Amino acid sequence: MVDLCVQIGPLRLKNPVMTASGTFGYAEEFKDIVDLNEIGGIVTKTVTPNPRPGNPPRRIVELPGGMLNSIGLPNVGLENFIREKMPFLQTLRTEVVINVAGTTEDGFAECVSRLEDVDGISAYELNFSCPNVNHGTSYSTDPNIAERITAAVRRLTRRPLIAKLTPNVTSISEIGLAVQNGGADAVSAINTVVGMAVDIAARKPKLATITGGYSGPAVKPIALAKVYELARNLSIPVIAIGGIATAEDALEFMIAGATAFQVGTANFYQPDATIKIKKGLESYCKEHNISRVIELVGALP
Amino acid sequence: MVDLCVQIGPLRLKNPVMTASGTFGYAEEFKDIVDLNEIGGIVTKTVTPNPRPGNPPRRIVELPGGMLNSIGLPNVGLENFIREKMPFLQTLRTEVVINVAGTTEDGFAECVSRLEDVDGISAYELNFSCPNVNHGTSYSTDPNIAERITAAVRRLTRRPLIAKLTPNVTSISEIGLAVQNGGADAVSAINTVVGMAVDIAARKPKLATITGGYSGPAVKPIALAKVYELARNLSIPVIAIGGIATAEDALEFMIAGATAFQVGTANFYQPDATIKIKKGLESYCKEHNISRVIELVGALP
Amino acid sequence: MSEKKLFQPRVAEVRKVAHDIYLLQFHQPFLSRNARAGQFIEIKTPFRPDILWRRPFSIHNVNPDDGDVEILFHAVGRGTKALAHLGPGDTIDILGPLGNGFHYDDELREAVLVAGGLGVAPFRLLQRELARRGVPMTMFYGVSDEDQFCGVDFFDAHVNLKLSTVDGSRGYKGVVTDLLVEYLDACDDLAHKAVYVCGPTPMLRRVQEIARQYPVPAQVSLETIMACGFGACVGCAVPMTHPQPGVKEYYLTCKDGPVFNIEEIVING
Amino acid sequence: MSEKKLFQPRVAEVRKVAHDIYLLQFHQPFLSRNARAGQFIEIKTPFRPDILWRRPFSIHNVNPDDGDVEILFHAVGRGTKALAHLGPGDTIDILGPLGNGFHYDDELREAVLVAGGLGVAPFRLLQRELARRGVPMTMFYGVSDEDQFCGVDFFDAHVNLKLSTVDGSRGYKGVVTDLLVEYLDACDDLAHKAVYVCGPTPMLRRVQEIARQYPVPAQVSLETIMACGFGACVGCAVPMTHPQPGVKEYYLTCKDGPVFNIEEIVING
Ligand SMILES: Cc1cc2nc3c(=O)[nH]c(=O)nc-3n(C[C@H](O)[C@H](O)[C@H](O)COP(=O)(O)OP(=O)(O)OC[C@H]3O[C@@H](n4cnc5c(N)ncnc54)[C@H](O)[C@@H]3O)c2cc1C
Ligand SMILES: Cc1cc2nc3c(=O)[nH]c(=O)nc-3n(C[C@H](O)[C@H](O)[C@H](O)COP(=O)(O)OP(=O)(O)OC[C@H]3O[C@@H](n4cnc5c(N)ncnc54)[C@H](O)[C@@H]3O)c2cc1C
Ligand SMILES: Cc1cc2nc3c(=O)[nH]c(=O)nc-3n(C[C@H](O)[C@H](O)[C@H](O)COP(=O)(O)O)c2cc1C
Ligand SMILES: Cc1cc2nc3c(=O)[nH]c(=O)nc-3n(C[C@H](O)[C@H](O)[C@H](O)COP(=O)(O)O)c2cc1C
Ligand code: FES
Ligand code: FES
Repeated sequence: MVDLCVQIGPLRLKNPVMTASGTFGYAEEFKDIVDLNEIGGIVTKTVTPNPRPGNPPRRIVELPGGMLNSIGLPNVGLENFIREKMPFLQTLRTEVVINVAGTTEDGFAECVSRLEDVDGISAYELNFSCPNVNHGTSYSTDPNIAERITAAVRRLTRRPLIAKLTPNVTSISEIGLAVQNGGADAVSAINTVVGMAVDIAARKPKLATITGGYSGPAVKPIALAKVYELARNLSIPVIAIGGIATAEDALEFMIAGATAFQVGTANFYQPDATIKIKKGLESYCKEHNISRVIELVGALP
Repeated sequence: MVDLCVQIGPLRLKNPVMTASGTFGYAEEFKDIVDLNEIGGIVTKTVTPNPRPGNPPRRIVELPGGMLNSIGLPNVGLENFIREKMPFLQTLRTEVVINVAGTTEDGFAECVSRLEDVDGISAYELNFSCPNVNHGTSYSTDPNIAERITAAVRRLTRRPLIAKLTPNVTSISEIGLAVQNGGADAVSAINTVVGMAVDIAARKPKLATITGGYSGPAVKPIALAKVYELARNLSIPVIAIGGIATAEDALEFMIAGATAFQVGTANFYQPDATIKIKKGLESYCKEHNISRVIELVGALP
Repeated sequence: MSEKKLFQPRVAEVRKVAHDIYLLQFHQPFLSRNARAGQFIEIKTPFRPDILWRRPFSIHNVNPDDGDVEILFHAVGRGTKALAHLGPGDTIDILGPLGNGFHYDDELREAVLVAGGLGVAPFRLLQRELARRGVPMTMFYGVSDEDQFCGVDFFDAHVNLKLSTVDGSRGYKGVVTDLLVEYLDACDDLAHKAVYVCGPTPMLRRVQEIARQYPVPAQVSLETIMACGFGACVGCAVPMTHPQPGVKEYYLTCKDGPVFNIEEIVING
Repeated sequence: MSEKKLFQPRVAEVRKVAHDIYLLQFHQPFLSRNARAGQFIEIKTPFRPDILWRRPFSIHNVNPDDGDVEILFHAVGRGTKALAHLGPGDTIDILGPLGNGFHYDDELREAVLVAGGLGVAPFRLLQRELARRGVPMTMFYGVSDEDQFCGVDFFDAHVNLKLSTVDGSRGYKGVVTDLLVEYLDACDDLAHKAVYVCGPTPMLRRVQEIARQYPVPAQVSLETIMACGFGACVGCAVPMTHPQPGVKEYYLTCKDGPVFNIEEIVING
């Protein structure tokens, strides 16, 4: 038996396989297809204090090896989320991570403060990669704002806190160190990479919002470099995200320094990807006589 | 007849098809395969003041839709370049752009100053995306250093000056505006995206330098977003680079705002890609009744 | 509604049935028993790791007795052209049944089916479900050129069928919505009638106008780009005619649809 | 050396000749006339847009009379497995001839060929070129298991051939370099002899030691990862035994090689 347990700060996962926010709905969409309790941790789609309708179509573009999205964080808002989505999540026997964002700096704290009253939440993930706040300074790219938000939320909760980082910055470890200072228990990276596609027949952008977020296998090399950089420079655990579709992909990230990982875009086209990856991870460990999966973490020579 | 002429500041190209530095050698490598004079402009592999042996192998990794490289700017050094490589380049009836870099801030000026004595050079491209200088502050990511270097070179030459930008920054237009201020006639973007790959059997990085530069079709969406951002924010022309392998790719970039473009990784696996793209561009224009290719530039509604 | 599942059936047959149009048949008893008209499946293109997303296709026909399922598809792009090359024994990876399917008013007395081009795909199963309810059907089926018609003999035998072609090569020369207007004009009474429509966007827009004008209830089976097909990506948004601004402004085609009351959605593009 | 060109010949045949080993034949008169032993071609894998780089293969054999060219390859990965599935009439996109090829000393009196596994690929043409020069050949050819031998009858008819297998299933039981040592030991005089070697890295390292020890000149046909095959990517660097530190420390396998004097390069990995 391989021990797949990993520890993300105070959060213990039965295995390192998590789902990436916004790619697994509120888990219920997948219940017919996968045994949700087999997954190490489920991260829900970003919830914001107020409902958001999301962006106008066209919201998604398929590319070779990846996709673009500009979904725009549609969600029913915090109160409806608690009422409509939490009851199902509370039935799960796995760790449930609620991903939150504010459209203002205070929005993060607002969400977490309200969710403190709600049971069945194992951790929070702060989505530091959405629309701009503070007159154009974005909290995804400014280490000071990121640290301030993290610290504000930290004061409100003893639950584990994961800060989700954008790759669209000069130095991801600068932001990582800032949220570590702010009290984050872990970082997760990467969110989507800014990208664009043009319809040459219509001579206009394919997405209604012109640019969007690039994800899927094509971003894996970029994510690996970012995860490696974070793992080297931070003292808190790193949760890898970006193009993970197979156990081999996941192994690359663990070897590069990730303690756990999230499966994103792959859920759309391979809805049982999480389970397949978990099995593949187990087989690799068996074949290589690795009794505890954490032995792999950061195994670069 | 379609007019394929484009103007990059003071530099007139007979067509917008250029080659990307480091992917077309010193042109001679391609002379058996393509009629070099049919190409709009040839950018040579980066030359540095002194010879460089380059990085130890393994230097390249193939990925789905792209590749990683950590070549390390091997070159024979400025004097040998002038002696060994320039004579062939001087025989060409197309625009020859010499790409230069310094391993110190002064290295750029040193190259350009010496090359001013050499005939047959249509423009310089400053490669702002290589190893670190100034105790870790990199001139590829610091707008002040980029502006200073550009201004120093500008004082030395009346030849057109192209600043080649890295995508690995929070704001590429901030760097773009800096080099525009420094006197650049155009910017070219993108250089490679930082990436990594792990060998899960050996549990070590595939590249000897651990991380490297990601290029090829997979980076096209990223390059498109950067080129669009530059074209919107700068007043000097933008030369697009990144994953261009077909005329359709090139058209996406021109519609997004590029005045010309460079073909990189595609030269390796499709050595006549430049010529095919030129022909495809011509056909598209004919089909769509476009008499001058520049009508396409920035044609987003 | 039935649970969606992943299946890996083998292809029984891929048969060319019209110009660039293919019928793909496979054996999948669960789907064949549980799929309803207007629902769809998502197929992962085999042998093409470079094609990321599954592709959505309406359930064209099922045979619950022998467990067979059919989809009818137009080879338009990379995925569908690759599907056209599959042969007996190739394994396909499918997800379904997905979406809501058509609904039927208990009071329904006559159904008017309007199909444009490959929009005919869900109508074979729709015909079966309406027939089971004893609802008489009139069907208008239009294409550009007669070599694009599929299943005309079948429909002719089971419904009151009128064909149209843009080039006049068969049936009425013109667009199929002209036939619908003519028909509705000739009806004394539109009560307990309903229109079912599937086809290209301009046609849907026209049917929306017509349905408002008469008025007559109409259900549309809509197509949008889809990354997942089951509500996970939130990419298949379609604007609501009556949004709650700032709160809820879009339906999801894959989950709230693909069948909508035509007055509820904004048909763009 | 001859110009390199792009060609799009049709496959004449892909034939399985040993365990996982295939012979691919096509008609290309220019290549067949101009390619020299040790040179190679780069093939773009057809039908696989997801495989970016061309794949390098030694010229195995040419027939200048009828214009045919052959490569011998091991189906090890995505590209080579796809090539194994090609059939007559499929078009391949190739670039060549590339690289320097073997060289021959005018004084050469005997050639000793050492092939490990698929390292035998360039030796068919090498045999022809040496035979044309009237140079007698001894060849040591080793594989792991006898089902990996290719062209043994041909070589047996034309050179003094000694086989070895690691599992002892045919010929000497052990590694092929043992045969080389035994042979060199038995020679009175190594003047005007030369070793030609191609095979897996550990074998090359051993031959390098042996060549130093006796000493005997040896040429190695080297394989490295290649993105282009013609000097454009500078990715196929191989360390020089005698570098100019900080100036020139590497050769390019595709341009300076793939054939090197074995004492000039550092054999790693
Ligand atoms: C619910 C639903 C049911 C459908 N049922 C059928 C059916 O029964 N038979 C049939 O032939 N087709 C049907 N379609 C359309 C079918 O999914 C597309 O034709 C297919 O995805 C195109 O894939 P491709 O790889 O061949 O084309 P691509 O190479 O991906 O693109 C070719 C063209 O098809 C368009 N396209 C791509 N995806 C879609 C999509 N999801 N919907 C509409 N257009 C698209 C592209 O914009 C492009 O113009 C249905 C679509 C939906 C959403
Ligand atoms: C000059 C030269 C001549 C060659 N001649 C022959 C020949 O005649 N017959 C033959 O079967 N093979 C030959 N090779 C090796 C052949 O090119 C590789 O086996 C092939 O590229 C693997 O492609 P793939 O897509 O099947 O494997 P991949 O899926 O790309 O990789 C499978 C394995 O092959 C290794 N590999 C990939 N590329 C190369 C490469 N360029 N060289 C060595 N290993 C590689 C990978 O590291 C990996 O371990 C030659 C290589 C070179 C450089
Ligand atoms: C359609 C889509 C919607 C997403 N929505 C969210 C979201 O609501 N919140 C968030 O933090 N990340 C969101 N992401 C980002 C993913 O969680 C993930 O960070 C990114 O897609 C990279 O991983 P991947 O390549 O595995 O998809 C979304 C990604 C996609 C593709
Ligand atoms: C192998 C390789 C070597 C390169 N060498 C250089 C170089 O010497 N100087 C430079 O400015 N850019 C260099 N580049 C970057 C390319 O010029 C180009 O900016 C980048 O590859 C993106 O374009 P592409 O996706 O078309 O390859 C190199 C790229 C590759 C792949
Ligand atoms: S297609 Fe993904 S939510 Fe509808
Ligand atoms: S393979 Fe590109 S330089 Fe040798």
